[in-house]
Amino acid sequence: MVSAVMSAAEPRAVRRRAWLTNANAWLLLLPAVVLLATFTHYPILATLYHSFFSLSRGGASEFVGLENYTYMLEDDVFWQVLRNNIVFAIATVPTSIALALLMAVWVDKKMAGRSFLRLAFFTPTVLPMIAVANIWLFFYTPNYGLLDQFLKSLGFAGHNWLGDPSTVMSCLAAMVVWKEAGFFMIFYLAALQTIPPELKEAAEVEGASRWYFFRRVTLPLLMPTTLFISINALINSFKLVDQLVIMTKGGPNNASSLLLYYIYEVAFTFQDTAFAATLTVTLIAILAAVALTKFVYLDRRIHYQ
Amino acid sequence: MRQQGHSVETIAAWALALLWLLPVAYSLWSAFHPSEYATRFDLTAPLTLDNFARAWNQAPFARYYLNTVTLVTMVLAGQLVVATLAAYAFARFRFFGRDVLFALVLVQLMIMPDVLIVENYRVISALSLLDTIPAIALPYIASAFGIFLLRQTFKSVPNELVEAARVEGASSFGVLWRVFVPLAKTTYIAFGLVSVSYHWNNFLWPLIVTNSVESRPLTVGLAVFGAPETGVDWSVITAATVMTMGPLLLAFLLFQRQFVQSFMRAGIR
Amino acid sequence: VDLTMYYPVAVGGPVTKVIDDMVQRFQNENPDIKVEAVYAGNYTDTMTKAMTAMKGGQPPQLSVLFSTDLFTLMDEKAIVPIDEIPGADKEWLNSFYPAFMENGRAEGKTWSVPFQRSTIVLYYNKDAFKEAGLDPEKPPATWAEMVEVSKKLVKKDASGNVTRWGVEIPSTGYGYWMLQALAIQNGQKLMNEAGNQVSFNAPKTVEALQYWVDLAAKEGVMPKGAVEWGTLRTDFLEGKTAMMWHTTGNLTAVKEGAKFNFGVAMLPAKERRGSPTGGGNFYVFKSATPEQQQAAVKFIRWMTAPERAAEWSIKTGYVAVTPAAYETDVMKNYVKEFPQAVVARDQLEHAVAELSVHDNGRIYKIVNDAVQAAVTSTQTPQEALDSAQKQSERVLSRYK
Amino acid sequence: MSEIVVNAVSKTWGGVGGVNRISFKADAGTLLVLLGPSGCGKSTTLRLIAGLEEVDSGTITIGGRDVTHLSPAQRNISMVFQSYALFPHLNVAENIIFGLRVRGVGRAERDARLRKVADIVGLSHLLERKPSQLSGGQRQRVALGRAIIAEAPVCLMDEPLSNLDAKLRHEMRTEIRSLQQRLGMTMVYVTHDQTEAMTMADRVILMRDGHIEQNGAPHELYNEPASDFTARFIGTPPMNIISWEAGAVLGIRPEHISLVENGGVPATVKAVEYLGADSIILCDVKGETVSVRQTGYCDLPTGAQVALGWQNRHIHLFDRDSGKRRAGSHLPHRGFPLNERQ
Amino acid sequence: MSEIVVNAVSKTWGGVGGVNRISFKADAGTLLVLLGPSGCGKSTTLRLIAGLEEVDSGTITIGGRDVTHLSPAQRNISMVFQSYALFPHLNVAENIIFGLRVRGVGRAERDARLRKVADIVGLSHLLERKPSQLSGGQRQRVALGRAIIAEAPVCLMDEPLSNLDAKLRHEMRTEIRSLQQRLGMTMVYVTHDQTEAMTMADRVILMRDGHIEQNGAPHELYNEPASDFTARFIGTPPMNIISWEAGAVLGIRPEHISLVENGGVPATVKAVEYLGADSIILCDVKGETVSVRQTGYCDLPTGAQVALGWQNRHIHLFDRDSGKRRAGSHLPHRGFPLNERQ
Ligand SMILES: Nc1ncnc2c1ncn2[C@@H]1O[C@H](COP(=O)(O)OP(=O)(O)OP(=O)(O)O)[C@@H](O)[C@H]1O
Ligand SMILES: Nc1ncnc2c1ncn2[C@@H]1O[C@H](COP(=O)(O)OP(=O)(O)OP(=O)(O)O)[C@@H](O)[C@H]1O
Ligand SMILES: [Mg+2]
Ligand SMILES: [Mg+2]
Repeated sequence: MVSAVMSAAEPRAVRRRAWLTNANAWLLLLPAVVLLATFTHYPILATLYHSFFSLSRGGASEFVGLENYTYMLEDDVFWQVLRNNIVFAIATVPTSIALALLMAVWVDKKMAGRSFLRLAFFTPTVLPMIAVANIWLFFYTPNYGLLDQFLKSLGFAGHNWLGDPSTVMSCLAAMVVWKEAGFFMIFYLAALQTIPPELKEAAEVEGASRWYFFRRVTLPLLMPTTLFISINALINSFKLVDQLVIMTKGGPNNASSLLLYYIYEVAFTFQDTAFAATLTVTLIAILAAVALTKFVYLDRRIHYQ
Repeated sequence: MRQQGHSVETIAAWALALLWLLPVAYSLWSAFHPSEYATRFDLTAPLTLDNFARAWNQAPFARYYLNTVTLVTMVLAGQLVVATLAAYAFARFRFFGRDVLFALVLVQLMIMPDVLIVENYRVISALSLLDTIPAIALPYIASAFGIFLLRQTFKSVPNELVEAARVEGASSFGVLWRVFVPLAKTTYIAFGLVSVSYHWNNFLWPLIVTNSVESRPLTVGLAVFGAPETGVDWSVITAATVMTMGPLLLAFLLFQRQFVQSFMRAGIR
Repeated sequence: VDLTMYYPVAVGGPVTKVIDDMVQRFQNENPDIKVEAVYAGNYTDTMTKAMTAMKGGQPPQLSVLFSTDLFTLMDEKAIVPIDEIPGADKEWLNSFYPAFMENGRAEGKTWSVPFQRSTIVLYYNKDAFKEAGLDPEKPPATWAEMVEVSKKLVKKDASGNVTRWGVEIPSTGYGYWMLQALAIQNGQKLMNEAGNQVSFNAPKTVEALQYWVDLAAKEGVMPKGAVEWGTLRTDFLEGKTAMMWHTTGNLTAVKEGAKFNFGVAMLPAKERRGSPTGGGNFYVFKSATPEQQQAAVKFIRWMTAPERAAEWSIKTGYVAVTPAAYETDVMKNYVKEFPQAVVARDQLEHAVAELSVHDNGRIYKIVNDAVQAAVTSTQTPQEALDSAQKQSERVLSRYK
Repeated sequence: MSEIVVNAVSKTWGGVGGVNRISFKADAGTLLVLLGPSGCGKSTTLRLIAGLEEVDSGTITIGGRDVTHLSPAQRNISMVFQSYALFPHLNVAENIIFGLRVRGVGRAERDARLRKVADIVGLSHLLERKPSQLSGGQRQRVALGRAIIAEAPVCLMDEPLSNLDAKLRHEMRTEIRSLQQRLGMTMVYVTHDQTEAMTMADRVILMRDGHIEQNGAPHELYNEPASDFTARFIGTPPMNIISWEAGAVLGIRPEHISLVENGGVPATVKAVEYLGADSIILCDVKGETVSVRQTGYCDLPTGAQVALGWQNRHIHLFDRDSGKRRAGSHLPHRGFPLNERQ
Repeated sequence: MSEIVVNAVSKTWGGVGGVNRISFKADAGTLLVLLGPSGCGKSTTLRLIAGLEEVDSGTITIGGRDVTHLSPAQRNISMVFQSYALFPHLNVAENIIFGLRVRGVGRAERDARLRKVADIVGLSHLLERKPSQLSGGQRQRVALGRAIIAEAPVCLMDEPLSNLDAKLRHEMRTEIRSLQQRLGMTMVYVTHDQTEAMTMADRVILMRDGHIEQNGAPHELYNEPASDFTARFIGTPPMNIISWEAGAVLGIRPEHISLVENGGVPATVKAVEYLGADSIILCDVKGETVSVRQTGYCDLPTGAQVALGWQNRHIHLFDRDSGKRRAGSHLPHRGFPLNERQ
């Protein structure tokens, strides 16, 4: 009865309006949809597709099933590069986050020269990685590089920082931390400023020390920000390879190579796009896993609040 | 007691800040001094612009600048238009397939064009755009980040403002143009800054799709120029490096307050 | 006719300026041909660019690429044999040093023409020799001598840190090249004619690598870890090492930069003297129109004519590619006042074709990785080369 | 000319919320208040009139014209929102002329009308300011200005004063009322504040759960509440509702109860709230709380025993179940109800 | 035991704002209200007592102990903030016991006290909730719970009710007042709402521009305002202040004026506000607006001519310049002031 009334009372005008809304929305979205489809969705699917083919030098392609994947699993370089990337992520993500937090806390306070500090911490993030790599390359140059000169002035021996597989990763990680920490600081700073000052005062009245407050109130309240930054930093660590082109070319002996750089090499230097597609599928899978974790976790967080 | 803790922290903060500035300071030092001072520090060292002159003459930096500026402008303009329209649709329309479509947009947040170099290269080459500036720009024009950010901002615009504008007679597009766009100014600025610095600094993709001086942006030009094989001298390389990052660095120094604040206010989270 | 040419730079000095200048002059003489010379990075980068551009449908018409990329380019069906293009006659092709032509021939055809060719030479700091009480006119001639001399050249400061190394052999970028030199000297060829068979883990190759590794690990005359190709010249010029192995292409840059007396010598011998040739050849791309191909040949002929070859050699240090170049007056005068300039050419008689196989880029990477694994003591030479052999065979199996 | 007729209008969201077949009429040139607790459908009703929501069924006419399916822009109305909906990026002048600009009114006319309106709302000296630089009252005036510059015969207001402090609220309601009368607008005004409704309205519509509980002049609602709901909603402190004989409750307003010397209902003082002009004495009468308003300061201590008295004509009777007013109320037949129950 | 004495305390920021040599005393177990318009220094005073700001000069003692330079934690006080300052990531129970945990009170005792306090503030069933899942009143209760669990003898509150709606505010103020009395706390309570002050306080301190305007019991402030400022600040509608003979103004409350048949001051009705129990008649008397409160409905039309009368004992006289109450006020010597001026 009610529904009969409703449908009768839902005149053409209403339906026409709904149709118009749809058409309008899709028109507005058209440019974005076309571009995204062309440069994100189609390439993802094409990557998957191409990973099942082998592309011979001459240009003929042939379906090979999982052969590329078997080849990948047997490829020592792939495993090394994957391991490197994980090490790189572990070395850069927590450190830059911790530093960013420290910086943000400092800069948030009424400290002498606050805006200078903020400037100093943030500056590296606006510089091109290529430029940064050039500068740091010089730092690490054996013998007359800045680092060696400094060590020598203290009486230590010089070291071939980028030429030694045991130090090259740390060197690159240090540089990346330097470059990224200031960027994350901004997010922490923004989050810190949303914490009402009364919380601090309430805690003070209750007798909480500064450290207690930081640990029990500030840190938990910054959790969403920390999560956001971690995800970003993690993704970054999988797509930041510019420095390798300048500094090490992935060497020595792939000790500093990362997955995306390897993909670049395979695809463009070795011209083996099928294998590159296979590697890319792995990278996409990793990023998708990160994304999924994020959404699952974020969803839960939304329920908290 | 409390005071002392503060001053220890202040010193630590300053030490870290100076350490953070060291690489930049060093590059300026070596760029502005003759090459024999590249590794020796001496306050009496003479200042010189010679390194810049040499770098400028050894590679077509003027052209690189032009390319980078064109690129950055093209990307930003495209992104703003595309993201504004898309964000408006997402924020204000209920239409068939909205949530699925939005999820598809978010995919790009995680899997950025930077990762899809191989297939994107094929696409660009299929479009016969290789070695052009649009080729560098195109994959980034639809920015999921921009759409997401603007959608958030648009959603935070009070419904009342929209309704007020409608009562006053504004059309759908009028509402976008007169209400949403001006209100999202901070977001536009923040996004603009991120975008400009990202694309000014972007490297791998331009390296892949450009071959010639006519399309190479600064970063690629610098990498080609400063490749260690050529053994160009450090001072000249740092001069070129300083030239590459100079405009951005300068802009940042001049506008750092706005830069940082618009970042924070846009609530990029 | 418009031509695009990619070329690499792997050595110091204002090489791009030299090329631009020569191209300009060519255009002045041939107003109907326009050449756009694009500097595309090092050899690998340039090859990458050329291949990528070709796949993208916009290949250059000619390029300077590794002479050794021949098989890869043939597999890709990217190039045409030069001798099939009108304008490239036998006489001209025979005017080059045969050693340089080796890499350019396959399947009975000549596919490329040498341009910036080199061998590896030993640069040494005469002043350091004197300081160490060595005869500056007697560079080491054998492996054993090199170790011996190096040991004397090593200098340490008060706290025992080395301030000058005896010798440095670069292990990044072109590690395979250096390894090949050592292997040749040890009497071992690294590949077959067909470019589908390699012998990386042959005992003599392993021995060669072991010698290299020992220079750092056992003898302590070379720094540990990877030695950077790009910065090695600077090290030498800064006096951080008394000797280096490097391409002769760097000669002019070293000459310009050295504030001390230096000498150039052939590489020392084990079983024999020897160095692989190296460097780049001109290739003409298949996709070019017949007019473009002919114009390209015209350009190549102009670039390799004796006067230009001499000029090129003087301005960079690369070996002039034809004997005729050394008969020009400029060259004669130059050699008279700078005799180091002919060492690399003289070494040609001991020279061997550079390692050239199918899928060259990948094989180079595999060998480079093995070299780096060994010099950084990640693996023993045997392990490293075994693995390199295994990987290479896997890659090359497609080409048998 | 510009009367508003709402006829059997319904609007729900999937069957919940909204309003259900409501009908009423706002006479031209009068101020009609929609009053009711939160969620009763006041805003929905107003937005239906404005065209910001689409009706499910029913019709709406403004000045005799059926506007049921027209867009807001076509209805020739103006509207003031709860938070004023000022455009933060525009200054006062630009805010006021926003609609004129959208509709392409010429510059000269725009300026002339702006000057006049700015004068009316007293903002002539603030035209350059941004909304963020204005006080609450000034913002409210800008919103008013924007509403009246359109010269629309109908003005709709959704709780326009709820963001202001008490003092300002008091001033502004006088101002709005006099403006409405001066310009002869038909105004529909939404509020949940009964004081506002009582002081401003020509007619009050009290809503509850999507329907109209009572529709009448303010004193009608106060003096003859149609239900115990109305009785409790109108008046501060609210009417005391005391359970009485089976099936009915009895209502009596605090101001109609007095402390009597002899006779009366015995009660215990629970608390006294001193308000300056009056005091409210909260008394306990057999477990039910009865508030009594007394003029001036009252220093009865908590726990004091008092006796309460009132006149029969002040008594209201409501049905216990339906809450409806008992016909021929004012309790005729029994003298002193509470007394008798004892 | 826990009386608070503030003695000649000053606090400014670079010479502006803050408070200037204020002194007062809050007796143990009483509720003292700091009342005043925005920016007068109420919060500053409270924060000085709490130790959240450092005094420039003067001393503060709590329960006889000089706390002037102690940290907030050492002062043994509890505090409720305007925005409640609940920790959003902690649930209700954790919020309430935050202080106990900081001070390392053992688990068993913590739980016992939590149970008791949760009972008192009526939150026992919500202990697991996060603040964001609570209504405004419930949040307010959590803040109260956190303040009382400390069992500090002194509780400070800064406008704790200003974020609540009118009805809830009314309930909460009764609740807070009874809690304060039950637990025997000394409470200092900041508000700018005079109704809140009047209904809750044992003693009200009215502040203005950083100094104390008047300090007294609520009915003292109402009946004997020390200045025209106090007179206007206390009471709704506020006292009518009419210019009188040279050097003085005359104040009379709306509820003390009546419409008289003959004699009286002639006036013109400008508007009538009907409030149900009363009506406020706004009259124009020689260009000044005088409001008159009348019981019940008043249907005088705008423009009607009426005559106003009052009794002399209800008249207040203030100095025009200083605003101070004239000594021996209540206007002795002249019969009917306004009349006489005609
Ligand atoms: N867009 C909507 N979608 C779903 N339900 C809605 C919507 N708008 C209003 N409602 C529901 O309709 C009912 C009436 O809402 P309305 O906003 O008209 O109330 P109101 O009387 O204005 O209340 P308040 O005084 O709180 O503003 C409420 O139950 C509300 O939840
Ligand atoms: N931290 C501060 N720095 C500078 N001035 C301040 C500071 N805190 C308060 N003031 C100034 O001191 C004066 C009193 O402020 P206070 O907060 O005590 O007012 P208030 O009576 O609580 O007002 P409100 O009712 O608006 O809360 C104001 O003029 C204010 O601007
Ligand atoms: Mg509403
Ligand atoms: Mg305050």
